[in-house]
Amino acid sequence: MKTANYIVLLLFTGLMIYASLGLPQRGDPYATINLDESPVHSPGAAAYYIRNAHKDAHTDNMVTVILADYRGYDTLGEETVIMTAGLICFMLLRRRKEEKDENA
Amino acid sequence: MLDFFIGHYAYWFVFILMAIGLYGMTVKCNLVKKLIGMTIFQVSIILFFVASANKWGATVPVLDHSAGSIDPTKYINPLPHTLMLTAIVVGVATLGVALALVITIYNRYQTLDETRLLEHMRKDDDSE
Amino acid sequence: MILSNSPALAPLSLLLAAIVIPMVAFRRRWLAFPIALCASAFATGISVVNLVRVLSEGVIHYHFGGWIPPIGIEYVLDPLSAFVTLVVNAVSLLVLVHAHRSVAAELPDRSMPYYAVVMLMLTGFNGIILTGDFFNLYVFLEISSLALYGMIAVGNKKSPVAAFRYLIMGTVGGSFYLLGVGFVYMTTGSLNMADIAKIAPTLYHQPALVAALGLMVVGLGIKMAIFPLHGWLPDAYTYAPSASSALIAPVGAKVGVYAIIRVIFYVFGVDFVRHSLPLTDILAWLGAIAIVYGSVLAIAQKEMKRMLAYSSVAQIGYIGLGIGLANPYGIIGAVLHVMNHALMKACLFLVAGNFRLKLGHSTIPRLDHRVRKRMPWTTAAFTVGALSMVGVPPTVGFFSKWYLALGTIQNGRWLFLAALLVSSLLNAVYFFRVLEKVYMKPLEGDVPDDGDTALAEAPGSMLIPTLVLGIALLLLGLFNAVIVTGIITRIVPPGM
Amino acid sequence: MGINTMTLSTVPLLAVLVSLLAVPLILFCSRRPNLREFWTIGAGVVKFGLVLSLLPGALAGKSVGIALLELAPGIRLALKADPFGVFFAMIASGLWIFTSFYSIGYMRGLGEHKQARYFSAFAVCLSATIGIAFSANLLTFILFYEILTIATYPLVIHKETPKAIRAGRKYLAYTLTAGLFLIAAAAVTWQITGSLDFAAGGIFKGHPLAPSTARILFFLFLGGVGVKASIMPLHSWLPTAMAAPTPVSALLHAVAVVKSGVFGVIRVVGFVFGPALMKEFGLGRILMVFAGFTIITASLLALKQDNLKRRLAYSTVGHLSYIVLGAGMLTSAALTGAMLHIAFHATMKITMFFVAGAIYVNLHKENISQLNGIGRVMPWSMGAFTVAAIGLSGLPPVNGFISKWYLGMGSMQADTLIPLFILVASGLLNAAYFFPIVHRAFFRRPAGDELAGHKEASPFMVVPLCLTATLSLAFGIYPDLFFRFFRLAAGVAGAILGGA
Amino acid sequence: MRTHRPNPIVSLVSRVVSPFIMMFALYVIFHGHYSPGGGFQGGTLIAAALILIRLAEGNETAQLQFPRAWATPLGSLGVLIYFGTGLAAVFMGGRFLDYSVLHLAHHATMSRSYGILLVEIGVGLAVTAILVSIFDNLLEGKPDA
Repeated sequence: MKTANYIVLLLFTGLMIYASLGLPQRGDPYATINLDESPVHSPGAAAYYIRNAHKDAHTDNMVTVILADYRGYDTLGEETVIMTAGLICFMLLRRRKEEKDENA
Repeated sequence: MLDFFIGHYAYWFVFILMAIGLYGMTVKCNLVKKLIGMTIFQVSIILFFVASANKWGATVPVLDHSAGSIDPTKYINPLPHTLMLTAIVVGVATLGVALALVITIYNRYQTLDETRLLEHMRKDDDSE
Repeated sequence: MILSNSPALAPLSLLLAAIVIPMVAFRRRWLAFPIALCASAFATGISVVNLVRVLSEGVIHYHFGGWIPPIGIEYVLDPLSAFVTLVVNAVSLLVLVHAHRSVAAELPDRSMPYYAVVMLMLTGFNGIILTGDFFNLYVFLEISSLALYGMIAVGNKKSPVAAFRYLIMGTVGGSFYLLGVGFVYMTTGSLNMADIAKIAPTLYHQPALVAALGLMVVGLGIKMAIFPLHGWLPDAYTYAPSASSALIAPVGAKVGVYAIIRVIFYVFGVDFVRHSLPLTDILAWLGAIAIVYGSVLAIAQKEMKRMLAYSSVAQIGYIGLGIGLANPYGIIGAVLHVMNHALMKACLFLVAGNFRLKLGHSTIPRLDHRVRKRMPWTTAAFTVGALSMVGVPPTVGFFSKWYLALGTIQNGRWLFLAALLVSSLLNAVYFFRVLEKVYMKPLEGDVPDDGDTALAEAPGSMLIPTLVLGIALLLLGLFNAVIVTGIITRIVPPGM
Repeated sequence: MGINTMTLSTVPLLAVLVSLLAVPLILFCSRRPNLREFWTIGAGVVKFGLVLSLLPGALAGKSVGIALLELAPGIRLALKADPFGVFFAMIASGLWIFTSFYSIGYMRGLGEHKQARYFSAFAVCLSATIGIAFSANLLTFILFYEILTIATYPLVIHKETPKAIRAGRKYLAYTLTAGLFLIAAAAVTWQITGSLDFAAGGIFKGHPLAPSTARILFFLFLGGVGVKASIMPLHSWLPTAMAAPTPVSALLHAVAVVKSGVFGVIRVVGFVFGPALMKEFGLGRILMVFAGFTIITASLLALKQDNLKRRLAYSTVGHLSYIVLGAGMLTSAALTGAMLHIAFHATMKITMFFVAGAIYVNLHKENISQLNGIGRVMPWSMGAFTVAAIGLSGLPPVNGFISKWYLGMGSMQADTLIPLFILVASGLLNAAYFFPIVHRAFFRRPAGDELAGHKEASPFMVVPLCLTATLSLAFGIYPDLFFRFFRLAAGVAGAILGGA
Repeated sequence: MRTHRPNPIVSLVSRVVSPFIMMFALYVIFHGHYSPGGGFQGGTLIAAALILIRLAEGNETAQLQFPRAWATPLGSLGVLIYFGTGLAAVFMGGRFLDYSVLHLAHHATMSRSYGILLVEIGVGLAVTAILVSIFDNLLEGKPDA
């Protein structure tokens, strides 16, 4: 069983490394992700953010702008995630004076 | 060849880290060790994204007014960082829930060893 | 204003409920359920509106913060997403009505956080279905997954272990998906699905993109519980409180199904998949194996919820098979079965819940003819659900099988056809086993009809949803052509 | 003929629904037996009336029907009363009335339990049978076929003894599998032709088929309808299912279920494949081989049964294959004979089952070896039995002779003599396993005085069985008597072959 | 934690340090527009300060500083601030989370900037409260067994 696990893991690593051969040069300013236009001429998001963050939201920190404005909905979702975690811990572990064990 | 290596080795380390994390999650029997593996796994993915954001000769994505006109090549790609902020929080949340579960499990079975847990559960199933 | 924002309103209303419940109901816990119910009902109404709008106006895009993609995040309402949201919300609404009593019975002092978590789960589902952005999908996937772990973990003594194992597998799945998103982003430079759908065809055989596809499908496959990745499902469904299993089983895995359909057929596209990986064939085979495997194991189970869990594995196999066939009939069958299976499983799990409330157990060997005398309507609903699972016309179960069969024949895959047909025999075996017990005197010796054969039917709040689902199984079966021609044929993806 | 070209009429729909509507009434009145039975009988009479009202049109060779909602894109839930359907519907609904009366006597005589469930399931079965008779396309046919399967199950397991439940399991295993075969076959048909509407001359008319495909498809269909038609080796559920109460055996295993099977066979032969195709690929011959084998084997097996109902069951198996044989020969006379045998075998066999049931209720005897001298106690019943026995052995003046005669003529037309020999041989065998019973009944002394003090069974049972017996005789003397069965059958045969 | 012995050094240091941590946290939140930082980072820091007191002073004292009962409602409040900002945009006739229509300032871009600030505050609040509540629950948590 364990050996099978190791083999699977090695296989996985190998495949990932093979896949990574297709990735663009790391740090290349002219890689696809950094261009102003994607191959099909839709605007490249990253470049757009860098250019327009200050113009759009009068905020120097691009990360903040993306986080809270351009992709604000993600951030809301992730607030929700952490709230979920809080509620679940509350639900699982909270101790109440009047609580009695119903299943144990 | 060399610059190809320089351009990709970071990813390879990430993948090795990932394999270590997966090893922890799949092979280890102790639930807490599984969680450690899980954390390593998530962190490796975060590193993967952050590594991809790099640009040679660029600076942090905070606008530098002294630089004058904005040149995208002068700032590293801010998007992966943003995404990873989210991913980090997700990881934290998952870890919190996982720890809550671990505590509950320990309180009920007085063990964190998966094989023994399964034995206990089977016993309960038979007793039912 | 409502109309212009309607695409986003379903998840937002549910989220609002999830936020408000802990604040309002922290002291007055009785408030939690009404709030949740209202939100769910509102979401259902909105999804009806959305469906109507889509069918009349065509695809609708909703840009959050007014940023056009790929700069910002968008919600995409096309027939597929509108249809699936409606199914998810409507079924969940019915189950929620049913859940009130069983929550009060099984989790008396946890109701407040429980309903909040339920709302969060539904938020996650709606978000996953509606979003047009890969990373946003990940976020909502995690919301729903966390909520699921919580809902499972509050069950009986063993449930935390089941939840923990689900958490480990689920996290692997989510992380795989995220890694896939990373590959996609680094090769295409975009996170927007429509955008990627345009870019991907220019990148056949780009190993990174192929890897991305594989990783995403594996990750989502874990959430969908397709055969080799189904390990978490039986324990989770069995040990969870009956309210949770009734809420999760019908729609939980379907969201993964939906995401896989999205990724394979709408983002990467059939051609890309055909050129790069034998992915559809693999899915079809796994589906066929899952059908047989799940049905066989279901026969071996004593506990009804566990039996239903394994039959879920089999039913998800049907859907996987339909997707894997990658022809119009297959897709129609798969999408139709998403709805049908949601209805059937909801009906059957509600029945199990009623048994648990009234008999205190849902163990098959302990059922006998007194059950029918005590709960005639519940058993009737169970009968309809069982016949539908077996695939007897005119129940819904027959028609999804019909389309899937047509799909297999169109591809000339006789083996898959055989798997489909054999599985419905196996279903017959394990459902008629229960029906015999419920409708007939026990074979060994006559049990005297003692006092508890008096009518003791489940309370209305639980009975009505059960019956509604039972009737829906028949009516939607008869009128399925309306759904198929009206909605599902319009979502057959491009390129097939 | 397509659904669109037929004249619209809701009568077929009503004929299907009427007994379905009776179900809630029956369940509702489960506390008041008389009212409950009234609903049953009423539904039966109304249904028969509706079917009769379709007779003239059928005789004129016209079809009426109605297309309801769409089941799947391009496939509607459509009912069409073509002559063949009317023919079958008339037999089923007509005999239902007798059976209802008989069941009342039987169930009350034995004080059976759960009579409400029994009668409602009965009604559903009838609806399904009429639906099968009138279904205009394959999917509708499958729909009612499956409903019939499911609705029969509660009747088979009615006694809820372990034996009955095992029988029920076997029954389900066989029939559900058959349903799956049928579904698969229908799906393939739809893929090839894009249509599932029954049409004289066959659905495949004008769709070239590879011989291998045609044969596979034919065997799929045969597996589907052959189980209910209990063609060997798919027959073994039928004798087991005799664990059911006798009226059930009578109606469902002499009329509704098995006859839906043979009805299906003829539908497949005549309206799905069409005579041309059958001949082209020699499918008819395959059918005849199976049928001939079944006839002989079943008759031989019947010889060694001591349990009366099991012997009747095996003789049923044999006689069903007469019909299949006729369908296989594909000549006008043979088809006419087959049709007639559907009707005539029903009248005769139902008489016999009634008698068996009467004996069981009256004397609690099931085995032939116990029937010594029973004729003196129950002269009417045994007289009727004798009539039926004569008929089933194919001797004049009972109607069995007529159908067999036409089958024989059919085999002449098909210029092969083998079917004829088979028929003659099985006739002898029939005589060999029926007349001993008659002989025991009338000419053997009863052992001891066990029969002393027993009288004829209750009129509820005796009257129906005498009526069916007289019916058999009447048809034997003048087959075209009441309902112009003969003309109808001939017309259908013509239609099937004319379509080729 | 339940058997807590007061230790003067630990308590003194933590009491002295935690206000500064909070101050820095507020800086991180409110200066997030002009330097790396923002709601999460700041919220986490505040949570760290609170948890530090909980560790050093034991629960009883810490409850005076930040009662456990507050945590869940406050967390929801934080999310509600974020959600409300988005919803306000809807009511002002924009898309969800479109701060430019909020008229927080004369200029749309400034309005966005303030909107971002508002959101970040909500994030900070939520993260603080929920991290503390998770800590408390893990610490106190005595499940039903």
